[in-house]
Amino acid sequence: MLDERSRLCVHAVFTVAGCGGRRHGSCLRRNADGCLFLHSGRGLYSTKGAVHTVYMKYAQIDPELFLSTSDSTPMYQQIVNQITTKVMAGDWPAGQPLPSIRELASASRVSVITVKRAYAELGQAGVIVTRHGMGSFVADSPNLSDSLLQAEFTQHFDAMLACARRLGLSVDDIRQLLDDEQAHGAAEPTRGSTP
Amino acid sequence: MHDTVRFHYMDNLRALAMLAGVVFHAALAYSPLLHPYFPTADRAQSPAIDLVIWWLHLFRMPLFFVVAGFFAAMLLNKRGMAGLFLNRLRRIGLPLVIFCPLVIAAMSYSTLHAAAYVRNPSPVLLMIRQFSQMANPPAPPPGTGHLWFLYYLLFFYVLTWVARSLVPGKPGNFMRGLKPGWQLLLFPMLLAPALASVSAPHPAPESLFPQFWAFGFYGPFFVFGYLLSGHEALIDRFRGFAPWLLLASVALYGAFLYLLRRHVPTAASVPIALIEACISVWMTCVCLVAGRLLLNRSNRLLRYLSDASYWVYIVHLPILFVIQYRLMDMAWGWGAKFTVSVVATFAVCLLSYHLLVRKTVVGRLLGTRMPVAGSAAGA
Amino acid sequence: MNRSPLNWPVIRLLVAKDWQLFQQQLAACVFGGIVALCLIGMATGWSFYLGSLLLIVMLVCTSCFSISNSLLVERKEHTLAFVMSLPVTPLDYYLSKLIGNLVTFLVPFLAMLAGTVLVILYTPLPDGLVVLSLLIFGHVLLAYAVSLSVAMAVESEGWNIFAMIASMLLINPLIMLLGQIPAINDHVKADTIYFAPVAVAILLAQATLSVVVLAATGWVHCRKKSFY
Amino acid sequence: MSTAFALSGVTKRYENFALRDIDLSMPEGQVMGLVGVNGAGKTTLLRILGGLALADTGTVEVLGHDMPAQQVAAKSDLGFATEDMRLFKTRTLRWHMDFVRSIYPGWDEVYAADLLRRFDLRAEQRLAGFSHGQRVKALLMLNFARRPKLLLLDEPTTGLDPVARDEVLEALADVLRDEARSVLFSSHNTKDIEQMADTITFVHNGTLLASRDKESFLDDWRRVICHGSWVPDKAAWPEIAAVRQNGSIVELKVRQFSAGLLERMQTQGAEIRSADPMNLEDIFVTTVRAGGAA
Repeated sequence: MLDERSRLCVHAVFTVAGCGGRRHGSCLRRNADGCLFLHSGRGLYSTKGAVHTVYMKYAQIDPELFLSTSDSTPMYQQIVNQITTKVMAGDWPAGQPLPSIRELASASRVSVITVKRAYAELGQAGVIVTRHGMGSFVADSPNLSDSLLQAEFTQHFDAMLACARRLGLSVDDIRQLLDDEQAHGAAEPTRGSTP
Repeated sequence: MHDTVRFHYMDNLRALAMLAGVVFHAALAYSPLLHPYFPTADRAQSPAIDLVIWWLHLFRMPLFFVVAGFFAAMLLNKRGMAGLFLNRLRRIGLPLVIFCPLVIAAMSYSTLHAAAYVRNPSPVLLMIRQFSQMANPPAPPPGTGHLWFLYYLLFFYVLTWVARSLVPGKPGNFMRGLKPGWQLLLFPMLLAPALASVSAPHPAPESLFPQFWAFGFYGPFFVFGYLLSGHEALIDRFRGFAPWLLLASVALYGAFLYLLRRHVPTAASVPIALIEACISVWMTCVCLVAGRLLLNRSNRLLRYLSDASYWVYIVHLPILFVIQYRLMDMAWGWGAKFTVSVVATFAVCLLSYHLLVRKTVVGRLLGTRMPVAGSAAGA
Repeated sequence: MNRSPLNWPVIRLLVAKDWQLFQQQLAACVFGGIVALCLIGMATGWSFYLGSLLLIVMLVCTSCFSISNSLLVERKEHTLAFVMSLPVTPLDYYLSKLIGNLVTFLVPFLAMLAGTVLVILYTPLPDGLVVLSLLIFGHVLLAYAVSLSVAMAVESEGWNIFAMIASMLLINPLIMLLGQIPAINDHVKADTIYFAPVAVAILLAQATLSVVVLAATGWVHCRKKSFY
Repeated sequence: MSTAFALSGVTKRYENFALRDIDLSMPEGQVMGLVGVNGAGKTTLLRILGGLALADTGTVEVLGHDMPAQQVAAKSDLGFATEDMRLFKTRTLRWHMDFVRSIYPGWDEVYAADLLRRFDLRAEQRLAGFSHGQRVKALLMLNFARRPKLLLLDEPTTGLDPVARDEVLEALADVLRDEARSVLFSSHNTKDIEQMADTITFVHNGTLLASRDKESFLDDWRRVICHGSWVPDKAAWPEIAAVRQNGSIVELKVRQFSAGLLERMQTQGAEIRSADPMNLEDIFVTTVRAGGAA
């Protein structure tokens, strides 16, 4: 099954996991195979061959997210945002197995329950799917990034409308602003000052 | 156990020191110097004896304590403090407790018997005879007899632990680091106060209460041996000095004998103590150098003798007493008496070793081979 | 209250730990003891008295240091909480302290007792002294048991020091009291050992009291409500 | 799922302080944070769980073992560190490591060496020379390296410099990987607890004010700013824990937030300006001030 390139890839994955900081190190020392299973959704890929197929398709995920305690955004929301960003950016392709809840919690130093909640939200939003007993995966929808962008656009659009209402702008005023934006062209896209 | 194999010379030196003790004790009976103090002192005497034995006396036991310190450090390294204590209690403490009363009882029995029946008694026997005619004869104070060295060894092991617990840093490295010339000069200075506080030649510290001077004199030799362990190359540094040390010791011994004649036997004068200290240190070093050069080997005879030496030394004195009490009434010359007593004592001791000890529980108690080397034999 | 069996391996480790912590002071005391023996062995009047005094000081030092090191310091330095967080019951802890302290006390105590008796029997000293010596040693044992118990049961350092000093100092009134009892005093200078019924009774009382005090301490200790 | 510990009806009286009627339990695999002011009873609670103090009444079960009857079994799987616990001054850290290793078979020497490096500790140094932070880290290292099933930590990050605090939290996060291991830790640094804990327990004056899972806790509380002259009557609005008013601005701290609540407030004439989540410290202070259950 494994061609030469995949072998190299698998080797690289091991190497990455081996030198990817002391957190992974301590895990690997205990049981190198166990570490692989953690990353690839435990229980499902019980044979080594299957593990290899996973790695042939998906790169190793670094489970550490960059979270901040001084950010006023709730922790779970930060996780949701970052994972969404990763999926939108294509860092994590569709079907990619996610780190287990504990793995991500430990690496990012947040509580398990926070990650659970974030995964639940992500599941509801359709960003990830959770299969019972297998772990979570990036949702297998072909245009996931688009739908996420769509959702983000809707959110901003609604916020803009709400703001406009409070300013007392009419629909025509908004239309006018859009036309102005168009007229100035793409040269100065971030003019952004509201009257 | 390759490392223990290399220390045959230490084993052999120890055996030599022990066996020389038999000769030394036998010779005491014919020493004019010790005539008033030794129970088996004979009518036949020779100043030639004094000339030799006090020379031997100055470094025989120091050499023994160097070897003891050497093996103590080795054992400590190998088995730790608890291991050292356990092993030494079994090999030194138990034999002391068992044999000391037996040996002393045998000696006092034969001495009382001799006091009653010998026709040419020594001054000591005469005194005992007088005492025994008193209504309430004073009991002799309890002591350790010629096994005092076992008693002191036990103290030295305890003090080894004390020093390791209390002394910070590594003063041993400092002492090892000194130039050999300085070592040979400073070491005797260390011993002089202890020797100056006792009579010369120094007596055996037989009392149950330990003696300061014995710690001050034998202790440094034990420490010397302790520091040698693992640093045997230090001995080689003395090699070039050895012939000169031997010559100087002989010369100093002449001075020693000269001073001794005018000596009042309460405490040695400082010059005598210094001379004694120099001779004992230098001759011990000569013995170590010679032992490492000549005796670092083993064959069946050497091993047998080294195995037997512990037992021979423990039991030799009562046997020697019995023989010499018999000889007191013979009309032989000192040479014949001395030779017969030595040969007969060795014969009885070795025979008893072969028949009663070597392959019995007693042998196991004493260690068929002496302690550390025993593990080498086992390997 | 304690249904779990005694945890001997840990008790052994705790004793070994106390021993290691105590080792330096014990080594100093042993050294002092050997010096004292040498002084006695010099066989002159002043050195004999100095030596015997030093020997007794060393015995008292050993016992006080041992108690202080294993109990008082542990409480004062808050290492007790660390020890009690190990898998031990209060009874295990009590036993480890009892065993450790008794060993460090009883070994030199018995050695000195034996030495004293030997010296009395083998020297011109009147053998009748043996009884008086035994009574005095009995008092030292009792004083030690009381000090140990107070150290275990009472948390105040002041009381502990008081118990150690007071119980040892009571040796003087005891000697005076014994001097007032004809059945004991009359035989002190005799050359035969005579155990008067009073003497035997006092000895028995000392031994029993020591054991009772230690046992009661164990009982109290196991009913304590906090260990830190 | 089995419980890491369970307290029921636990009371412990001291001269000037009493822990009253504590009912608290924690499922295995969780991290629980104890929040309380100094003297609230956090340390006493931890000591009771650690077997260092006996409860006057009530039952205590730790890792399935009855305390104090089966304390040896419980303590074998327990890591315990309180703020006032000290190690032996005259000994080196190496000595302590050997001592702990000889008692606990689960000691992991490799992990211990790893922790030594991460905590920047020197094994051959005597404890007497350790700073407060080093001492705390040493104690935590001795506990972590034997991988206990339940860690009871009293103020593990108090008095540590920011870097050391970070290292300790990182080591604590290691524990999360194993779903059979639990942590109960107290801190008055609510940030640590907010970040790491699954469950949060408020202790005040010897009683439990609240003990709930963190997410729903944080979810339920909101700081609502409204505009208008309406000021709620606390009796009629049990969801509101605190009210402050300055002119036309009213600040409400709500303990049971819901969309319905906002609607009801709007019907009272309040113009809602914002409804933001609160941080744990704010929630705790409000709870204590309100003097009631959260």
